[in-house]
Amino acid sequence: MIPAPAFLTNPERFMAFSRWAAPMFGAIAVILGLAGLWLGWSAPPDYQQSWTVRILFIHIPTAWLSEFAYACLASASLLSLVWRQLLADAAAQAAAPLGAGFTLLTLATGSLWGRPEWGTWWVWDARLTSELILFLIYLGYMALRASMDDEIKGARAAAILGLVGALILPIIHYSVYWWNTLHQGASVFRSGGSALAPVFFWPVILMVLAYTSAFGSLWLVRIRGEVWRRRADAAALRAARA
Amino acid sequence: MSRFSTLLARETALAWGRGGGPMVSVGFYAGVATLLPLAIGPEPARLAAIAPGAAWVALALASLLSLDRLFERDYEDGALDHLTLSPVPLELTCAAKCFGQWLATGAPLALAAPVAAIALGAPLSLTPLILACALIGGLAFAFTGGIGAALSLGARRGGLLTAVIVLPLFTPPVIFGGGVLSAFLSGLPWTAGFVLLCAYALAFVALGPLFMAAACRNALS
Amino acid sequence: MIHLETGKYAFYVWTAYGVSAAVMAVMVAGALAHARRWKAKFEALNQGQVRK
Amino acid sequence: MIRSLELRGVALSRGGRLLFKGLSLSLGAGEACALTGANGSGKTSLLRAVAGLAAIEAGEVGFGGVDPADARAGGLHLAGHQDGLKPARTAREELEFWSVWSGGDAASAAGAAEALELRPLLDLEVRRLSAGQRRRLALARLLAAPRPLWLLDEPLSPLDAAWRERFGAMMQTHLAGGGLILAAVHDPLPIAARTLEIVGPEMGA
Repeated sequence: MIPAPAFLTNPERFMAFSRWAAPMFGAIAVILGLAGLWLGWSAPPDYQQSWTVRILFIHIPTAWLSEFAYACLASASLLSLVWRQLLADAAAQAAAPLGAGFTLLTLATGSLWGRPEWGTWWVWDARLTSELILFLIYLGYMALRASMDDEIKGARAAAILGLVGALILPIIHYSVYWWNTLHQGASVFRSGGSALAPVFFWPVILMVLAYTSAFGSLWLVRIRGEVWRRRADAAALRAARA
Repeated sequence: MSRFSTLLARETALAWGRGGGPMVSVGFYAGVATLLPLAIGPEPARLAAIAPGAAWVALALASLLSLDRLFERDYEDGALDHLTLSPVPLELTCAAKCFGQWLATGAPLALAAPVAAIALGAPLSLTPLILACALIGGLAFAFTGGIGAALSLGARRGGLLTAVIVLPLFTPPVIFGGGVLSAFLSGLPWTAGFVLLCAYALAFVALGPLFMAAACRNALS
Repeated sequence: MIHLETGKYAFYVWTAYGVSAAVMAVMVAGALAHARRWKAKFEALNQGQVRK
Repeated sequence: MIRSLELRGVALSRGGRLLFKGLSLSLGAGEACALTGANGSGKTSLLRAVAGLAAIEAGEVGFGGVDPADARAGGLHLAGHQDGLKPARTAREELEFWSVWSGGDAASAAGAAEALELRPLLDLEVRRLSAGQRRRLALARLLAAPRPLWLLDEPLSPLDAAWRERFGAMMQTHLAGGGLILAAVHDPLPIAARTLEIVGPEMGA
């Protein structure tokens, strides 16, 4: 077995750990979020981007999280597939809806950010397009989970799909950027942070940390839900046979 | 090696289905290509602009549709058990299935692609290129689609689920193929895109069967 | 101090924050409800041993 | 070349539910064993576990020193309820494919067809055959490509009395040649065989 810390491999220890860890991460998220927003909003309006930079405070973190959540999903899938960790399967299943949620948020805030500049609600910009395809991957993962009756087979099939997604994601990113340079020239987002005035550097960092710990908290809560679901299924089986 | 060639012959024959397989796929392809002008309007100028791209997307959809019986038939009637209990590794068997699928329906679709493109207004000069792209792209669609078909074994609504799983895997070949065709028409260099399309197809000819075999073993257990 | 007036882009900024707050709220509520529902279901099935 | 089959303390579950545990069996060359037990008790799952298609929960499946992967690649036949024959293809096409695929060839396929009196049916499409004829076509695969271990799942059910007798004789010759048979059955096998009953989750040590 891999020498992982006990709370990662043993459901009992994980439930005890997450009982206090989930609210803790939630609190951290709120504190950092408020600090980030307060810092970001008290800075003088950045003249070039005027006010839309304030949307970036809530766009950049979700864009990062949509990828990070998939990385968590894929590594949990690998753990569940190779080392048959039940907890890892619960973690992968729990990460999918959150990742999809953050991807949706990225798309929404991205189009709102660009709207004043583009004049339209959606532009087939390289980053937004690959976010959209990432959303389709989350959808495919959740659809596969939802339509497999046998839990155990469904878990392994989803783990395999999780790994296929991890393999294809960088290829999709590359091909979308290649497609973008072919058809449109420069992308709308001038390579994210670098065009950001230094005064906004810290607020963005704080917001990214806040959102990441929010994800951590939500993920733990959802994994607890998945553990309870598996325990309920086991109890139902026992009751059926008793 | 005789086992593999016998298997490939069987898979191709099954996918060919006495002409039924390609007929259905090409029929669907022609159907989609016919719907487009009905929806967009017959003006040649407007149609010609989207002709190569539309022909390419319709090819991807047609390849997708001819996939759902790739593993399901053998899974349901028990043949997959016997195909697994053999010295030929399951990965190779899955590759043979996808290859047979490509030969029986991918190739005829590739022949139909130039016809559809020209019907929609693409210039005749595009024919050799779209034929080559359709052949290589068909290979990519078959081997990525095979992953979706294997993963959705034993699932409800298998065919539709395969499509939802597989469409993200189709985006790179759709991008590369579409890019090659539009670059060719506007006189830009198109070889880079074509090489990328070939690289993608070969990558999944190599990697796809690994995922398919794992998915089949999971479905059989 | 905090500059709340956001000029002509006020609509987009506030909509973005509103949408974000709403979606985050749904995600938090969904996660909590999911955990609570299955815990209750487990305890109902298990009556006896109530585990943390 | 499989000389024996050992099951030690095998436990098997399906869909999260424990079927049985602690099941042990040792089968030598030339021996047959009949697996009995209620429907759904796990007979088919055990055959699939021995064939390596299903994973076992605990215990061990040994093939007398032969590496299990090699044993399962070419050393055993699994004849299940489903015969895996394609209705639209002719009996000849199917038999010859499965014969070559399992290690035989066209000649051995013809020999097997002869032994099971399938010659007149070979040019018919499989969907035109009766259940008994389809089962004989599936069993012909066992003769077309000789493999030591036969895992049979209710092999005789669709056969009539005469054919049960004749297939019994074929099983006898298989055993005489040093083969092994593990068959899940409801009614007794037409040959001498030990029996192993799968009672349920509480069986075993």
